[in-house]
Amino acid sequence: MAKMNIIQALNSAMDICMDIDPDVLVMGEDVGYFGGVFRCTDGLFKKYGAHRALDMPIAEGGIMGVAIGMGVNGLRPIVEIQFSDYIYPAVDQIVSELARLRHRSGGEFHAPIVIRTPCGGGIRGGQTHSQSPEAFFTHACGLKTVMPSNPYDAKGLLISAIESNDPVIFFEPKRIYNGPFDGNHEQSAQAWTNHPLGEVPQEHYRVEIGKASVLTQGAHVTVITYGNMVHVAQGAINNSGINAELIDIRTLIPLDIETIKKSVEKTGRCVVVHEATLTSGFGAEILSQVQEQCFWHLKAPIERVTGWDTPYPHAFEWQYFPSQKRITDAMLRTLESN
Amino acid sequence: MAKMNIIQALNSAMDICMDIDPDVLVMGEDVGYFGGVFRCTDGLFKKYGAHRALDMPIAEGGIMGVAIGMGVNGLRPIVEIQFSDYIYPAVDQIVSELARLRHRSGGEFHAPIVIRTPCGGGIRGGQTHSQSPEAFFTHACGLKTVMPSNPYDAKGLLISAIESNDPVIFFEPKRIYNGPFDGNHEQSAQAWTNHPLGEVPQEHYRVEIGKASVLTQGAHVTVITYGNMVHVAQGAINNSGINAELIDIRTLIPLDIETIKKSVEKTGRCVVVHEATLTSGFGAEILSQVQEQCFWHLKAPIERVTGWDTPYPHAFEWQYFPSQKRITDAMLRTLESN
Amino acid sequence: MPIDQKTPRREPYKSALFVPQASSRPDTTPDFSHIDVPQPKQSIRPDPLTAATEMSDLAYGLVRVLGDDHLCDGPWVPEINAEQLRLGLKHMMHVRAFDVRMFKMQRQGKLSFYMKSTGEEAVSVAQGMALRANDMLFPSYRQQGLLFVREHSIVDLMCQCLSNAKDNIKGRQMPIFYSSKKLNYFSLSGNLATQFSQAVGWGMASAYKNEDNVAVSWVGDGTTAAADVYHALVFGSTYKAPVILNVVNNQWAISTPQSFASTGTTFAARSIGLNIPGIRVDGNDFLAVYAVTQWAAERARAGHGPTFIELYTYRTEGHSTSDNPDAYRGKNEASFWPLGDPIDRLKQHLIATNEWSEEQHLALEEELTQSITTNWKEALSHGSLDNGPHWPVESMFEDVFEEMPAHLKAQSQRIGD
Amino acid sequence: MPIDQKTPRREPYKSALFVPQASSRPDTTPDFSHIDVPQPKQSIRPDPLTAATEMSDLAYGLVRVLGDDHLCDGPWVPEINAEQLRLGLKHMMHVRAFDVRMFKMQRQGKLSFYMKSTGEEAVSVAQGMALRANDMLFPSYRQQGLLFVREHSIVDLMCQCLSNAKDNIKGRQMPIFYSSKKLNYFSLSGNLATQFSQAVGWGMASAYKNEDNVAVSWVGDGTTAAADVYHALVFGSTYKAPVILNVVNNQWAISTPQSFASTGTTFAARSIGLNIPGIRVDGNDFLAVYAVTQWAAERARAGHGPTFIELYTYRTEGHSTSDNPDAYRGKNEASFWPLGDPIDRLKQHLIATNEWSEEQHLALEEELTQSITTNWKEALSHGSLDNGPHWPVESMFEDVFEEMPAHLKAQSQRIGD
Ligand SMILES: Cc1ncc(C[n+]2csc(CCOP(=O)(O)OP(=O)(O)O)c2C)c(N)n1
Ligand SMILES: Cc1ncc(C[n+]2csc(CCOP(=O)(O)OP(=O)(O)O)c2C)c(N)n1
Ligand SMILES: [Mg+2]
Ligand SMILES: [Mg+2]
Repeated sequence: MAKMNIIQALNSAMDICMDIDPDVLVMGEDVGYFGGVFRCTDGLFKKYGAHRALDMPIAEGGIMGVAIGMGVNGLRPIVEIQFSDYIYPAVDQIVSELARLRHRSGGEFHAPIVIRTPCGGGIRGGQTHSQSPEAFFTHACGLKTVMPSNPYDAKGLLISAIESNDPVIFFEPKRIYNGPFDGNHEQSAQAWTNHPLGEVPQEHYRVEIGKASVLTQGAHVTVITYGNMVHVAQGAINNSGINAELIDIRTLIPLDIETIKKSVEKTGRCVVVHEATLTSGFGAEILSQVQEQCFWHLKAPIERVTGWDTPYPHAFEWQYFPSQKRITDAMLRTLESN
Repeated sequence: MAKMNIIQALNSAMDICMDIDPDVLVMGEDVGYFGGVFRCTDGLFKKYGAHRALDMPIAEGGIMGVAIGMGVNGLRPIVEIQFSDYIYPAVDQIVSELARLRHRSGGEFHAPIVIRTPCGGGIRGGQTHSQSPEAFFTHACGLKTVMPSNPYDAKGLLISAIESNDPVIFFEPKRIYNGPFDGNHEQSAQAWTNHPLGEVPQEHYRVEIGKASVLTQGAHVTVITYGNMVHVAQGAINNSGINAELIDIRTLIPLDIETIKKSVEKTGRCVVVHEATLTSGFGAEILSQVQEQCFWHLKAPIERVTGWDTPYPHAFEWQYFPSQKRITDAMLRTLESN
Repeated sequence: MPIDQKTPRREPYKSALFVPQASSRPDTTPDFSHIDVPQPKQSIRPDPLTAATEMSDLAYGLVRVLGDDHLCDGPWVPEINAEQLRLGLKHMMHVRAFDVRMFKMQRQGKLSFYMKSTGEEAVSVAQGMALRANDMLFPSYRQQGLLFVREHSIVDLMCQCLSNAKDNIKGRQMPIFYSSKKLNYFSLSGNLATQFSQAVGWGMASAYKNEDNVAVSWVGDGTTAAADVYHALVFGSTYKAPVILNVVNNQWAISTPQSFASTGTTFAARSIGLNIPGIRVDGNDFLAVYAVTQWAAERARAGHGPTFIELYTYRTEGHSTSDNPDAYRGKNEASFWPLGDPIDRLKQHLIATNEWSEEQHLALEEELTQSITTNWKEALSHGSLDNGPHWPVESMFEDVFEEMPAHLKAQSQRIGD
Repeated sequence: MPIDQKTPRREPYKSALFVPQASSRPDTTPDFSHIDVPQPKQSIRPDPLTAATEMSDLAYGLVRVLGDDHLCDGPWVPEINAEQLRLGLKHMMHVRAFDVRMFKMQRQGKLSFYMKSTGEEAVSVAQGMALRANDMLFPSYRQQGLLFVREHSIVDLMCQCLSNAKDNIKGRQMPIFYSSKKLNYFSLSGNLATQFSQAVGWGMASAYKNEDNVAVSWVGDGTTAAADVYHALVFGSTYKAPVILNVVNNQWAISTPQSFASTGTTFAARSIGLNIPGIRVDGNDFLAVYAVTQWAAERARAGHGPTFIELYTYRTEGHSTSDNPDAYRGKNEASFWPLGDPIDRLKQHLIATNEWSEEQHLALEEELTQSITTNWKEALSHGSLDNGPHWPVESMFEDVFEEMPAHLKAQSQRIGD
């Protein structure tokens, strides 16, 4: 066991897989010599060389295209897209090619690629360093979609992703790279060192893709979320004293609806939280499945607490970033109605 | 009044706007001399010249980039993306630039562009000529998103779109270009000539963007859909004799939730239908809003009838394309439960 | 400002925008006289390891081997014997016979779609023969000849086109979207150009694993405008990937002439500025195509990176079965094409060198047509799109992921609904 | 195959992949000796209407006007008087003083972010001065000098950086993402390269409307790999759009050297194959930059289409306030840069021609620093990101659409929740 933040946990996962398997390499903008603008690939260049910690030209579409070709030729590229705000030039290669290759070729070809990309706000990054585009990819069949909320899951999930023969898009909530953040931005930053999930085994282990985790047991309302918002929701639950059950889905595709179902059937109330914009966000899919599967158990309308339907506004970060108050109010609304 | 199919109706809309306003031009792959692979711009090259019915290189990303520049310089480009399956290379320019320009510049700049693109299946086009990617764009704030289901709406909505100072993505269900299609593919193809909404005024008129239309009044269940599926749902309602209310939303963004709400509050039951894949499709957003706004009126779970979560399979087109039977079964399920 | 009936009609602008022209339209007579066709002697052949910057002339010339006398000449004459040439001729004739038959079958409603490569057969056949079996092919939809060179089962090609129970891609894609892992022929995509940068990645992996396999990809003239073509050039050159990047300039996209992509110069020239040799070759000259491809493969295997080849040819028929070329180009524009037909030119060469005869040619033509007919009957016996048998319908949910997740299992049980 | 602890560790490959090198890293000594710096006399200046194919040498040369003696020489000496040159000098010094101050303010926590253009000031100032007020600018984030040339209010620039109540873009974007419709300066985007093809569209519209305004855009060396750079070249050349497409080669992206984008040749060469003149110019030579830009503008206005200009310069400081260059390049690599500093070189030229003196220079420096200080005080008085005042919070829902639709109105009422 060691104390790790999410950056170190991800780095450890890549290091372990690269050490075992020469087919694994990391590539992207500034990931090589420099070790990534968020330092996630730090040290891999020194240890594995310029060929396996591969700096690349600034063309996300090109990076994805060559990654697919490498995957088809037996490699397991871990591609870093520097900010998920810059993933759009690669959308054609991801959606039209990577996601569909196995299906369209009748199973003959596939490309086992992991796309790592920092997402989310709370870092004063303005509209092009704060986006949460995960929902786009959940609508394109063929991509496993993952977003961890702590160092332990980050390492275990990334190892599972690297070992998966399916393409995995791995979102990293950058606001919590160095420590959990409960939305209270006036408070001084926390470190992972004091957090139980900052305890990370040094060796190889997996966290299964497709399994949610119940972080807090509760009886009156189920709060379903992922990424940054796990900690904001936890804060809201702690500070409101509401008897809520908190579920970190960890994986969007495939979604662990069974765990969600069990909880909502118990509580009869549900609040879905994410940072991404409301309309057609992944919250809509979660809400829909809960409604379809738990309708007869629902005692109140399912609520969504999300970012607003605007680009991420630099000056109004804390009015945009879903707050504990908004989550608490939503929980209370579901509890009031009968 | 004249009999028009959707192709002629769209052509008439563009012709009228080009005639009035020299800032309006059509551009895209094969739209000029040839008049478009679906003939929607037929005759405009002859009438307005090569400069205003502008053939373009095969680079959807480039087409969108130059269209935005033209829009910023005062023009109103109507861009045709030959198949919506090929819109992905343009996603960065659409989502990062077109959708956000007005907001990010504090209102200083905008680009009044219409993106016309044929979508949907039922034409034996396989996975790259049959997609319905509309949901992707509803998650990107700043794009009006439209999909007509008949010639009258097609012309009126396209004129409204061309006149709008906001960017509009205009999806054209290609299966019904030449006639309504109720999903019964063994039947010989219908023409628009015998359809009331194939009656189209020759002159300028608008259909407002953001208003749904109630096509059939009904008391027991509300069916909400758009595009191709309007006719399949109509067929299911007619053939099942279920007392259903059919709503064609026509516009996805902004969504006319008021009309939907009124209906579901009356019927207490709801089925959402679209051709696109299920997970994170626009059906999830519609379902979510209905659940949020009409929860206390719901007598049964809202159902979704959609394409499956797979690429569009050439050999299994009619098992993929939502059928009248699937819609009828869903209506019946909602009616059974109490 | 929003327009309105009330808005007064505004006068059109006197546009000063330059818009490219077509080689011909239905109301004009085709004219290719501006194309100058050099003699084989005029081409130069640098050593394959020459620096790209020292051979930019090749991008503006036209490499040819077969002269007007149908004999070989010039520095590019490849080492290939008569037997191989006869095999090449046979493959080209086979492809053409196959195309003719499949096109007819589509017209008779047996296939949902088809695309011919008529007039361009030398591209895929000569290039395919110049490569090794381990070289990975990332083709567009018009290089079916490659599959004939690699001896793909003809019946199986037909079964793919029929989406029947024997279709190796399980009815997932339209006709001609072949895939053959066994023959190192990459799964075709309907999205233009995507394979070009993928080929570069495949080549990078080959170098990374220290293997000497080359990746080869093809796009058409129109497709050169696509982003992935640039990505392939930038990444291919940056990492000196062992790839051959081909542009099949058959003069037309669908209705759009090459002038909307060529920017008024050759396509081969496009790679010069990226430090990649660009070579323009007579795409209907089997021997020239073969020679240039060998040259590029040698360069790639030696670690000197990509070669960009413009294959100068002509699309004699419609873009696809959905297309009618007479609606946008001069009638029989093909007959004005100055570089002839690849099959006829190789045939004349073999006859001129006493390696072939009209009789043999007719006999072979007949034999191939026969075999295609037999193949077709067999293929049909495995089913068709309209009448089946197909793969089991549940199979549509397979291969979305390696293992079917719960939500897809659930959906597959609801197909019947 | 999935990996596992149990999986035996497999030996790494002996990779044969080529990977580009950097000009220097912290553990090596910078070495730019391979850069040959021609004398002004050696450059040639073709007529601006010359065909692109006839001047490819320009892409491999380096246009210079200022000699080692600080005097003008060669065919590119522009018509510009001493007064304009002093103005250019002042603008460059003003930009540098502004950058220094803003950088400090970010370090003191007053700004969330900042980017300097130190060492590259000649690019935006000389080019800005060579253009007309109606020419539309599509810059990257490192051409703030353009706004000084067009006399943008300094206080307002600071207010944008502070996201305060006076920020003309309403606090919507990070510092330096300026927008000025009034000054024909296009709204900056955080997404690299997107403005390049937009500029081409703007220019096409200018030609379509038969106006003679030119669109001008800039990207960095690293950004040249992006698809939109290719789109700009393809569409710009196809329609002969009146645009000037600039690549500011300051040798570095973030930590990635230009060698990962240049493919071992010049950036200017990239346009040749697309039939667009490519010109490489000494980006730290104010007069050369001015002359080349005038040349390109004349060509564009004459309807001869785009010019692609590589401005050869050096990024002396970090990429942004988030960056520490010492972590990836040799210490003081800047001091090894052979083309000097643009401000110093223009200053020396003016002194050598008796149009300027050290005293005047110091006085101007002092005056500019003073004025910046005054401006900053005023800007702060309008508020800051941390302490406000900002625009009203509801304003974040405006400008998503021209008119706020119902769902956004509803959301704006729930902010308080
Ligand atoms: C990204 C994308 N855009 C558009 C299309 C539609 N399309 C299919 S083929 C074609 C023309 C291609 O012409 P060219 O590259 O010259 O190839 P050729 O058909 O002549 O071999 C077009 C526009 C597509 N398949 N993919
Ligand atoms: C599409 C996209 N990818 C990545 C980034 C992150 N990024 C911002 S600046 C930069 C480096 C650009 O280098 P260069 O083009 O040389 O410009 P310079 O900063 O040197 O002026 C990168 C990778 C981005 N902003 N947009
Ligand atoms: Mg072509
Ligand atoms: Mg740079």
